[in-house]
Order: sequence, then C-alpha cells, then structure tokens
Amino acid sequence: MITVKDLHKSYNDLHLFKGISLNIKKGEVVAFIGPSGSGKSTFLRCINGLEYFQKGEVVVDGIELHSINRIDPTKEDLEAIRKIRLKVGMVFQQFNLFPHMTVLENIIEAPVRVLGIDKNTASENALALLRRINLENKVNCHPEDLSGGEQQRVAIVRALAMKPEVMLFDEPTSSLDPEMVGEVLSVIKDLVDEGMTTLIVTHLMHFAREISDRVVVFDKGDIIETGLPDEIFTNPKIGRTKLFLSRVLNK
Amino acid sequence: MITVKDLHKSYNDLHLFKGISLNIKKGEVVAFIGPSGSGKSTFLRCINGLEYFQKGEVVVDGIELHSINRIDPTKEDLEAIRKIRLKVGMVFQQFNLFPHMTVLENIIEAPVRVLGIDKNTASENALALLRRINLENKVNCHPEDLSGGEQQRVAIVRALAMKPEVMLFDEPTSSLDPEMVGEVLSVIKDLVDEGMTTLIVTHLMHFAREISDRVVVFDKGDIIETGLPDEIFTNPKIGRTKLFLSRVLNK
Amino acid sequence: MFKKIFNKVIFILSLFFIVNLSSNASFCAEISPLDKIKERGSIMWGADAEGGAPYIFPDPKDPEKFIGFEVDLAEAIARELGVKAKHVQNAWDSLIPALERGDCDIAMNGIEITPQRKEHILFSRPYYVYVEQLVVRKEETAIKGIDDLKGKKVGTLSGTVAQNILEGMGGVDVKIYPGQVEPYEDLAIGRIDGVLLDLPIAAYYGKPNPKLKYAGNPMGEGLYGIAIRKEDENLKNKIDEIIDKLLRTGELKKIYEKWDLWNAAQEKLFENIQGERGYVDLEKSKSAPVYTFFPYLIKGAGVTILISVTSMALAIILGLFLTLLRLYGRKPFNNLAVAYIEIYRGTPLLIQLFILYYGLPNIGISMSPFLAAFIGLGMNYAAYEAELYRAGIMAVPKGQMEAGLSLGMSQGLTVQRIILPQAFRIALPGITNDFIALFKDSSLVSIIAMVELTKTYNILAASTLRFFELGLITAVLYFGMSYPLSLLARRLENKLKRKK
Amino acid sequence: MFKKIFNKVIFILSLFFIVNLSSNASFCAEISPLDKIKERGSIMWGADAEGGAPYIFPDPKDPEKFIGFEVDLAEAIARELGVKAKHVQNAWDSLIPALERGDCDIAMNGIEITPQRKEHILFSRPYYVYVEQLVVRKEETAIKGIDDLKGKKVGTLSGTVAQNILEGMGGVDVKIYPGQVEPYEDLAIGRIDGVLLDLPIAAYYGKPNPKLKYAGNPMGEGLYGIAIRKEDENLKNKIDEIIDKLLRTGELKKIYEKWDLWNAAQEKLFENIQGERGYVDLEKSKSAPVYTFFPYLIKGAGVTILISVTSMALAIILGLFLTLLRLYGRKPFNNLAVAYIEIYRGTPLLIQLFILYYGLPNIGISMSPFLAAFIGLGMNYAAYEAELYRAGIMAVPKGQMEAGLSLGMSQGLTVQRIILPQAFRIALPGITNDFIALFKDSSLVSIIAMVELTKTYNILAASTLRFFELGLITAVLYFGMSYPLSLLARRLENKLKRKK
Ligand SMILES: Nc1ncnc2c1ncn2[C@@H]1O[C@H](COP(=O)(O)OP(=O)(O)OP(=O)(O)O)[C@@H](O)[C@H]1O
Ligand SMILES: Nc1ncnc2c1ncn2[C@@H]1O[C@H](COP(=O)(O)OP(=O)(O)OP(=O)(O)O)[C@@H](O)[C@H]1O
Ligand SMILES: [Mg+2]
Ligand SMILES: [Mg+2]
Repeated sequence: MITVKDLHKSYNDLHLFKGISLNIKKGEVVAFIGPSGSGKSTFLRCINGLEYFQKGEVVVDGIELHSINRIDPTKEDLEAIRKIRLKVGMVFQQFNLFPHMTVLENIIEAPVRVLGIDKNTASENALALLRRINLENKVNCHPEDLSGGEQQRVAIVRALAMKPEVMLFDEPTSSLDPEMVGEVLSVIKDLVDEGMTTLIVTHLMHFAREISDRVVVFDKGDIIETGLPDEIFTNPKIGRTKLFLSRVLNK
Repeated sequence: MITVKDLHKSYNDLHLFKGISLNIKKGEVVAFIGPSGSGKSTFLRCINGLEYFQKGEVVVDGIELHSINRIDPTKEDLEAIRKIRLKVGMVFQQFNLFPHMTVLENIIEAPVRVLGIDKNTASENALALLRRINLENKVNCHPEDLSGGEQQRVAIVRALAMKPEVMLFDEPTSSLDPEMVGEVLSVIKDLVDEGMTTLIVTHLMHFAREISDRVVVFDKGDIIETGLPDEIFTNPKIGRTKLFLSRVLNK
Repeated sequence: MFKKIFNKVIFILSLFFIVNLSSNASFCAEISPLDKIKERGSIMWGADAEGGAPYIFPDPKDPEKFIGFEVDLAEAIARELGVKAKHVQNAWDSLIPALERGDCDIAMNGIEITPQRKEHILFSRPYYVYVEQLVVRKEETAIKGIDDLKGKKVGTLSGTVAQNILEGMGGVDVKIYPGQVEPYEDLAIGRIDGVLLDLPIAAYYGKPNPKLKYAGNPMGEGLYGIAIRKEDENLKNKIDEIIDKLLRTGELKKIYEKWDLWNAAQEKLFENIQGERGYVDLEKSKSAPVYTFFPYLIKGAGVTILISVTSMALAIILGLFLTLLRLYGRKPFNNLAVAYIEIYRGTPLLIQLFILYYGLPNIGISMSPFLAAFIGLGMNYAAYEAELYRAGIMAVPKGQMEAGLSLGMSQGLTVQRIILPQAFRIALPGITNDFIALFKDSSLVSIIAMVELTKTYNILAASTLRFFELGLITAVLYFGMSYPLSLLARRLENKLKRKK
Repeated sequence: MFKKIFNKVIFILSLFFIVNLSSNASFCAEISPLDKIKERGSIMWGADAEGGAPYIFPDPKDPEKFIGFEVDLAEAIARELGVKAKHVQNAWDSLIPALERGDCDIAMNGIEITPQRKEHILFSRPYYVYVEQLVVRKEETAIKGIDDLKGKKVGTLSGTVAQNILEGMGGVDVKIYPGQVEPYEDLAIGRIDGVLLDLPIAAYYGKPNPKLKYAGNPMGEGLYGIAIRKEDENLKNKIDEIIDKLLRTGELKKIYEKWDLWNAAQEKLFENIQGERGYVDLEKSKSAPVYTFFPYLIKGAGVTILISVTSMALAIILGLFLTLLRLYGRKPFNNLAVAYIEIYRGTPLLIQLFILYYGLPNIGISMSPFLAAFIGLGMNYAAYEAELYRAGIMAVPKGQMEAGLSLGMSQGLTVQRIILPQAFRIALPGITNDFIALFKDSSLVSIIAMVELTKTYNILAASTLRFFELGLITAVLYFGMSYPLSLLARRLENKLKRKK
C-alpha cells in the first residue's frame, strides 16, 4: 500500500532523514514511537505530500511521489499529490480546525464539496461519529469554544468522515483522558476491521502495543527498529530502543 | 496559598461551574484529572484571571479576585490580576509561544522586561533549563520550526523562567514521549522541592499518582472527589470516579 | 479649459475659511447705507475686470483705467447720486459674498436675477436682457428648438441660466461641462444631442464647427440686475429710481448703443416689470427653503454612490482575481499581476481616467462617462484591494491550507472555502478604508462630465450663493455615505469575529 | 484665484491624450511654409483673446471683432506679406503645441523668448520689451532691489520670467504661487519677504495694498518674439525683415504709441540684437539636453519625498496612538479615537489642508507651508493607518495576549512586545498601499505654495513646452519613488515572515 524508499529530507541546515525506507501493507496498523523531535510528524507529512523532500520516493497505492519540486510543481505532480490525499486522511498534532466553521461544518465540508455527498447524509454520518465520542451536544459550537480534548476529537472525526483508505494519526490522543482514549481506540479499531491502513504516532506505549500490527521506532531521523509489538516491547534488539523502553515502561 | 470559594462560571448558555470551592496549601502539588470537557482548563484560567467568572472568589496569597468585570475593570481589579499573575505561572494546553521570537527570546522576554533581570543572566538561566530537557540546539529556532513536543517543552521552560510561586500546568506532557515526560517530571520535582505550589492537569494517571500530594477529580464542571493519590487510585469513594478509573487503569 | 470646475471647487472651499483674506486685497471695508455713500462721496461697486469686454475691462489706451458699459452705467448712477463711482475688483464668483461682507455697496457685473440669489440680496430693476442659443448637429432634424429637447442629452456649463432653463423644463438629460469647448466636442462626436449656452459662446465655439448648426432662435431671456445688500432697502429704491430715469431720458439706451449692445429684446426693460420675470417662470419650483435643494443634492449623492459602489464592486472582484493570480498563479501570470498592481498603484488616477475617456476615442473606443468612471476607478482601486487581500491571506495560519489539502480538497477549493473567508475578516478594515477613500476620489470623475455630489454642490452653490448652508449639507451627505459604511463594516467585523 | 495650477495640471494631462480634440475647435489645419501662406492669401496667427488687453481682446464696439496691439502688428505683417491676417484662437498654454501641430503659421501673444522654447521653435527678432517689479513690505529697509534678495523668501507665479530670474540668481528661496493675489497676501502677513512679478500685476495687486511698497526700479527686461515652426526658416527670415522694416519706418513705434505702450525700454529693439539677450543671460545654465532639467525635477521629487515621508511618519505614529486608544483606552477616550477616525476619513483632505493653512491664520496660528502640509497629510492618513493597525491587531490570535499577561507582563508591555510586531507584519501591505497613495496625494499641497514634483513638472513643462519628455521623466520619477517602497516593503515582509 505504502512504500517509502530512500527518503532524504532536510530543514535548512538540519539534515533530518538520511535515506529511510519502509513498506506498509494494505490493512496494516503501524505505530510510530520514538523521542520527541525524532521526525515522526515529518515522516507522516512526507507521505501525504505536505512536506517537500530532497531525494527518494513515496508510493501510495501505486501513485508515485518523487522529490517534489515545491517551488514550481508540474500539473502531474499536483495531480498525483491530490490523488494521494484523497486516499490518505490525516489528523494533525495541532488539530488545524477551521475557526470560521462550526464543528458540523468542519466535518461535512470535505465530504460535501469533494466527494459530492448529499449534505443531509453527510450530516447524519457526522452526527453518528460525534455521538460515539460524546460530542453530539457541541455540533454547533465553533472550535475556539471547545476544550482541547474536544477539538482533538473533532479533528479525528473530520478526517474519518472522508472514509480514506489510509489514515495518518499524529498523536491523536494527546489531549484525551484515558477514558476517551478507549472510545477513540474503538472507533479506530472498527475502521481497521473495515480494512483501513493506519499509521499512528503515539507516546502511549500501551496504546501502541494494543492497537498495532507492527511498531516502528524512530530516533534522530532514522528508523532504528521495526517489529511486532510484542517483540519490540519485550525483547528489543537495538540498544537505543531498549534504553527508551526501559525508561518508559518502568512506570 | 490558593482559595477558591463558590465559583460560578458560564460560557454563554453553558453553565459550567455551579459553585465549586477548593483550598490549596503552599507547596502542595495537586493533580487535576477527569474527562475531557469537564472544566479543568477553565478552572486554571479562572485562577490567574484569564477567564471572567460570574460569581465567587479566588484568593491567591492574600490577593482577592472577585467576579471581575471584564468589560470595564477598575484600576484596582487590573492591579490585583497583575499581582496574581506575577506569582502564578501558566503553561497552556496550546502552548501559545510567540511566533516572532526565537526559543531563547521567548524564554527571556518576561524575566528581562518584567523582573528586570540582566539579559545575560536570563539567557544563562534559560540555557541551563533548556539543556536539562534536551533543547540546547534549538535555542535560535523559531517556534514554527519545532516539533510538537519541542514546542511544549519551550512553553514549560518559558513559564518556569519567571520563577513563580505557583505553577499551573495544563497537560504539560501531552505531546511528550514517555522518556521526556520523565525529564520534565524531574524538573518540576526540583521546583516542588524548592517549595513551589503546583497545579497540574493531566491525563497520565501514573504521572498524577507519582507527582501529586493530592488528586482532584473533575466531572461536568464539578469537583466530585479530592483525596490522596493512593486513596483515589486504589479506593475511590464516588461511583463516577470508580468508573473513570476502572476504565483507565485496566490498561 | 477645465479651469472652471477646479476654480469653483477651490473657491468654494476657500470661501469657508478665508473670507477675511481677500479683504486685504479689496479696496473698501465699510458698511454703508445710502447716507454713508453720500458722506463718503463715492459709491463702491464690485465687478470682475477679468470677466472682459464689454462689461468692464482695461482701457487699451490706459490699462490702469477700466472701461465698459457697466462702467458707464456705474458712473451714470454715481452722478445721479451726486457721488463718484469707485470700482472694487473681485473674482466674479465672490462678488456677492464680497457685497454681503460690505466690501462694496453694490455689485454689477452681468449678474442674472435669480430667485436663489434673491434669498440673500436685493436686486435693482433689470438693466439688461440677454439670450440663449441652442446648437445641434448639422444632420439633426428632430430638434428644431428647445421644446424638442425632452428625453435628449443636452450639454451646458454649470451655474448658467441655460442650466436653469434645461433643468426647469424637466425630462431633459442635462450634462454639465467644466469648460466651453467640451460640450461642442461631445456634441460633434455624438455623445450628446444639443448644447444650450449664451449666444456669444455658441457663436464662438459652436457656429464655426462645420458639423454643428443653430437650432431655433435665441430664447430664454435673462435679466441682469444690480445686487444690493438686503438691509439697504433705501439704496435699492434709489437705484431703481435712477435706472428708471436713465431709461426714460434715453441715457441707458445711449450707453448700450455706444457699446453696440442695443437690440429689440431691450424693449422689455420698459415694461413695468418688477425684476421677477424672464426665465424666472421656469424656476418657480425652486423657492426659498433649503429642503428644496435636497432632491438635487441627493441626486448628486446618488451618482456618487452609484459610481463608488459599482467601481468598488469591480475593484473587489478584479482585486481578488489579481491576488489569486499573484499568490497561486503560474509563472508568467503571477508576475503580470505584480506588474499590474505596481503600475496602477504607481500612476495617478487622473491620468488613468484621461486615457480612458479622452485618449481611447482616438483609437475608436468611445465610452460613456459612467462607463469610463466605473472602469477607471475600479481598475485603480483593484490594485490596492489586491494588496489588502494578500495581507489577509498571508495572515491565515498555514495549517489551515494544509488541513484543507489533506482532506483532499483542491487548492482552489481550499482557498475559496477555508482561506478567503478568514482573510476577508482580516482585510475588512482596510477595505472599508478604501471604500471611504473611493467616495471622495470619485469626485475626480467630474472632469469627464459626470455630475456627482461635489459637482452638484458646486453648481448649486454657484447659482444660489448659499455656500455655507449647502456646504454643510454636502459635508453631512458625504459623512452620511461613509459613516453607515463604517458602521456596516464594524457590524460585519463583529459578526465574523464571533464566528471565528 | 487657484485656477492656474489646476488649469495647468489638467491641461498638461489633456495634452498627452487629446491633442486631436482641439483641432475641431480651431479654424485651420494646414501645414504651410511661406509660399503656402501666399497661395492661401492669409497668414494664420495664433493668440488667446482671453488673455486680454492690450494684446488682443474683443472690440467693445463689435465683440465679434478683436483689437489690440498684436492685432495691429499681425495686420501690418500680413500687409507686408501681401496677404490677410487671420486670427486662430487657442488657450495661451497651448499656443506653441498648436503651432507645432500646424494649426497656425505663427504664434504671437506676449510669448517671451526663452532658450527652452527655442529648442522647439524659431523666434523672430523681438518686437517688444517688458519689465519686472519687486514689491516688499512698507517697513522693509533691508531690501532695496533684486540684489538684496539672497537668502530671502520671494514669491512669484509659475512659468513666469520673474521665476526664471529668481531661480537664475541662486540663493533665493523662491515660493511659487498659483494665483496673483496670494503672494501679496503672504507678503503682507510676513510669510515671505518680497514678490517679483510683471509690472502690471504689481501695479494692480501690490501697489494698492497699504502695507506694501515698490522696491527699486523695474528690471529684468524680457523680450516678446513671434513663434514660428522650426522648419519654416524662410518664414522667420521674412518676418525678421518685416519687423526690421516696421522698426525703421517707425510704424511699430506708432502702433505702440497708439496703445500707450511706448517707453524708453523699447529703444533696445533698435540694437542689433539677435533675440538671445535680455534675461537670457540669467538662464545660461539651462541649455538643451534633457538632463539639465534633472536637478529641478529631482529637487521637486525631493520635496515630494520629504513631505510624504515626514507625514507618513506622523501618520504611523499618530495612527498607532489612535489604535491603542481605540482598542485599549478607557471609556470616553476610546470613543474620541473612533470619532477622530470617522471624521478624518469622512472629510476631504483638501478641506483639511485649507483649514490648516488659510483658516487658522484667522485665529492667529500661522503655519509655514511645509508645516501645514506635514500636519495636514499626517493627520489625515493617521485615520487610515489606525484602521489598518486595528485589523492587524485583531488578526493576532488571542492566545498571544493571554500568554503575555500570564507571564506577568502588563497589557501595555504585551501589546508593545508581542502583539504589535505580529500585527505590523499583517498590516504591512496595507501600509505600503497608503504610503504610495500618499506620494500622489501629496501633490495637493501645491495649493498651499509648496513646489513638489507635480508642480515642478508643470512649471518646467509650461516654460519649455517639452510636455511629453518631461511628463515621461516625471512619471518615471513617481514610479521610481513608489516602486522601491514596494520592493522594500516586500523584503521587509519576507524577513518578518521568515521570523514568524
Ligand atoms: N470560550 C468558550 N465558549 C463556550 N464554551 C467553552 C469555551 N471554552 C470552553 N468551553 C466549554 O467548557 C467546557 C469545559 O472546557 P475546558 O476547556 O475547561 O475543559 P477541559 O476539562 O480542559 O477539557 P480537556 O481535557 O479536553 O482540555 C467544555 O465543554 C467546552 O466546550
Ligand atoms: N519547519 C521546520 N523547520 C526547521 N526544522 C524543523 C521544522 N519542522 C520540524 N523541524 C525539526 O525537525 C525535527 C523533527 O520534527 P518532527 O516534528 O518531525 O518531530 P516529531 O518526531 O514529530 O516530534 P514530537 O514528538 O515532538 O512531535 C525536530 O528537531 C524539529 O525541530
Ligand atoms: Mg510531532
Ligand atoms: Mg483543557
């Protein structure tokens, strides 16, 4: 489904990725863990073309993204990115809700405008999702009137409403209480059961272990280890992973 | 140190706090837990006068805040709020870093301008704190070039640099990997040892249990239970708390 | 050739504030009824020697002395009063204000007797009768006289009797021009259907043009009277007596014959008229109270609003297009947008209007004044709007664009649905600024024969002399246009803010 | 009284684009050397009958006929050529363009012989000598003549010989006025130290003022010549011959005596001069190539920049103050700021300038032109700036203010250090817009006797007739002022954006 090959990415003088590769199969759930600043968010952003990269290749469901020229992309480049984005949904670390729209409008905007779904149908779908995560009474609020956790949940629902084939979650539960994390988890699990490929950046190890088919460990812009969750958490191969997990799991 | 008496707070038609009271002693570390949207952030914002409340009283170190008239506050009102804010630091859920300043400038701005600390001294203090949380190589970056966790750490350091007597942390570790949580935790612990009163909103139960002297449980704008961490986590009195914790702790 | 309008705008402005200045340059400053004149031994009469022959003008034999039929008349009157005549120079436009201020005892300089003027001053019985001539295109057959003008476009100068006649008729589309050449030009190229002006002007500018011809006989007689301060009733009576005597003795006729000004129309002077006749009939509707001017001023304000609102609409749309081209357009086009913006911001609006209205006909594109004003103002302001939108768009956090894109929305759709609504809120105060500035800039279009509020004010003030009253009303009207706009903008702002 | 400048601005603009328009109104359109004149049987001579006596003006006995000494001279010349003289009417300003376009054969209407004009046309040998008179205040003792003017402020009209004389002297602070009254007014109230103008003007406006007196004798003789197209060399030679003959036979003297124009200065006509003498010596520095005008234009541009930059500085600071008052001020004051903004946005800048410069002296506050321009423009633009800042401030997320406040920073400090820098970045394109508009609006200050770029252009163009060349240079200069501003703003924007 997703193939990343020899990805190189620099921010000005910070050479972050020095050629990393990863294959993700359809329907797989992959958890990305690793210290803050190790490049997890950047990796997700490269996959849906929000971040320009200097070298390498990203292939999503057969559509190829090369080192896109962000300054003057060709028509085909733009078309390719657009196609990828239709397949790939993303939940941002900073939510990026639309401040001039209500919760409901935030959610139905893309389904109605892009997929051409009937407004009523879209609203019903949105309300169903909102109900599951306890937000049905906030449908007509504007984002600035919501608590942090509420905003995060709206951002998740907004991305899910597009029914993408791949979802990129960037710390989707950071502002959620554990109770709500469980709720969100079950929503995601349902989608996974429907065959959605899922990439999740998370700092909650138990969450990563529970939900994922595979765990990818980032450190300093490099993938230092990948493996089954049980393997990684019980028997990490790499010293750095061991160190990271030992500090984390002894709590 | 902090006394909240009969606090009433409404957002438009949402009557959130219907008269809540709380006493916090000097040097105490209090953790606030509870579901998303239950009013934890609002409670902290009322304490340092960012949020106007309709009825009640907040007393911080002898300085009283009444139901402040936000539309046309008197000179004394403004003076009282100002004094409280000098004693009370806050780390926001959304960070609110200053985008036009570098990391270092963000941190030394208030100490230099408000406390009149020499610029060099302030920079050294800032660098010392940054080094502890692994950010010394980002001092000259602007906030938008930082990862989510990096931004959060800068926000914490910025508040701590003012050496307040009371700190309000609104989910200070939401974007941090567990490793970094430990680091931040130890920074906070040091300050607690120096006698700083600390109020922390958190969704990490183990974090709450480890750091706090007391745990306050919010639900739907009400304080449903307060008690020692061990008591609360092992033997909660209220059914709602039990429910909340049972879902949370069985992970 | 455009000096007239500017002259008037400026003069009227100056009237408000520098009334006292000109007194240094004038030669008398006493307030004096009939007795004072005798005591002083001279009657001060105001006239503008620049107005020219045959009224009053420098004697070629001795340029420091003035001659003219009005000089002769003034001397005859003075003689009858037993005093000497002393000329006081004043710009024509300011003769009556100068009279009212007491700079002179009477004003006599081809001043028509109009009801508006009679609000402020007394007039002696008329001392001369003059006429108007209609000019049309040579091939014109439908217009044989002034009665055929209903529904036609007819040009004239501002503040003239001809204008009053045309407006008094009703149903005529009157075009006010700043200078004497343009109406005949526009007539020749077909922009208007006729020109009504004083016979001498028609003779000079209209007659020689091979494309034009006279239509009908001269008509719309007007009467010249001597202006006297309201309170100097006894002076007026005395002067009426004198004119009567000069008429009866034939001395007045002799003066006019000397200056070759006698004609059949002058016989009217002998009729027992009280000075109210002549074209005054046409003006019955315009009577004293200020509110009678409201329709005219409000019509002017309406044109101002029409021009401003339509060109602002153009500016907003074209500006938006320019911004989008600049920010999201492909290579050569975004630079074209930048060039457009820099050039249109960098060149004066006046030049742009001139090119549109007077330049383009040279290459065969002839626009109506309204179209030229609309396009000229709109294209100019579009450049300014474009920059304001850009500022608004840049202020929207870039996460918003990313969020839209990663929902699969195209860039265009994201801009339309996500970026622009937020940018608009930010740009709104600047847009309001420009809209208000546009209300005032729109007065520039009077150079292309549009009569908007400023022009209407000038015209009314020049013919009624109620500079201050009308000026106040005009100022209130302008403010009344811009302030609701401010309020509206503020409300919109608040609404958008609440929705943020 | 202000008609002159506007007249010129407008005329010059119109020249660019409607050259062909006036040909309909003029009476001939053939290009003809000496032979053609004879063939046609008449010599077409251009003159402006509006200019007045004693040059050419309507005959009081028959207003359709023109008389004047130049009419007599034209007829004498025509008679010598064996043809008839035919007058072609043209506004004075456009006589030479009309000549060049072939609307007439010669132009003769008090046209001074200047080197600039000689770039474009030929001049016959001079046919008249005229003089300039200096006027000072009655109590003035230091200035006894033109030589005492160094370091003094001296008023004159634009495009006159007097101006050339004053500027040719160097070290004199020359103030250019739009009309003939104002320089003497300003002289009387002490704003300037002297006025140099043609003797007739001085006699009319200066002499009668009890506060003023003549200083020294008339001086700075100028020469009138007949203008002839460059290519009509043989016509020029023929006319020189004729003037020579008229001088020798005494016929010219007879004409001048008839019009009372003969005086001692005319003896100079008999000297074997070639037409280059007179004040021409003072003008040696101004020779043909365009770059010789650069210093003048650049000085004008300098004044434009000085006014624009200083008033923009005032606008920025005052605007900031108004915004802060509006957003963070206590009860009555914030409303005052709103009122200021609405009123200053709602009223025309021209009125504001007039109040400042011509209105305030009535209550004893007399400002220099520069001060009035600075304050007037600055206060007007401050209202617009205030709204732009407000827009910028409102666009900063409210979390920024909260973060500042909860760090213990006072509201003022937070605004200063946190809010304003971010707001400025957002408001910058709008501020650039206004700055560029200010460059153009600053040309309005020429009504209060400031000579900035537009005015300089008008003056130079009127005296050299190189409308198009100079117009192009002026346009480039304006663009050269606004474009770097745009670039600078863009760079600043990028810098601030990177720092965001
Ligand atoms: N400005 C506002 N206007 C209206 N309602 C608001 C506003 N701010 C917060 N609320 C509502 O008040 C309630 C409490 O919000 P608060 O931010 O205090 O919750 P919280 O406990 O911090 O939640 P979280 O853990 O998700 O951050 C929420 O239901 C929220 O929707
Ligand atoms: N726009 C940018 N310009 C320069 N450096 C950047 C930029 N964005 C991110 N970085 C740097 O790149 C590195 C990786 O950032 P990234 O956001 O991918 O980290 P992350 O793994 O998501 O961390 P976190 O868990 O804290 O969110 C960080 O060191 C960050 O400072
Ligand atoms: Mg991240
Ligand atoms: Mg919260």
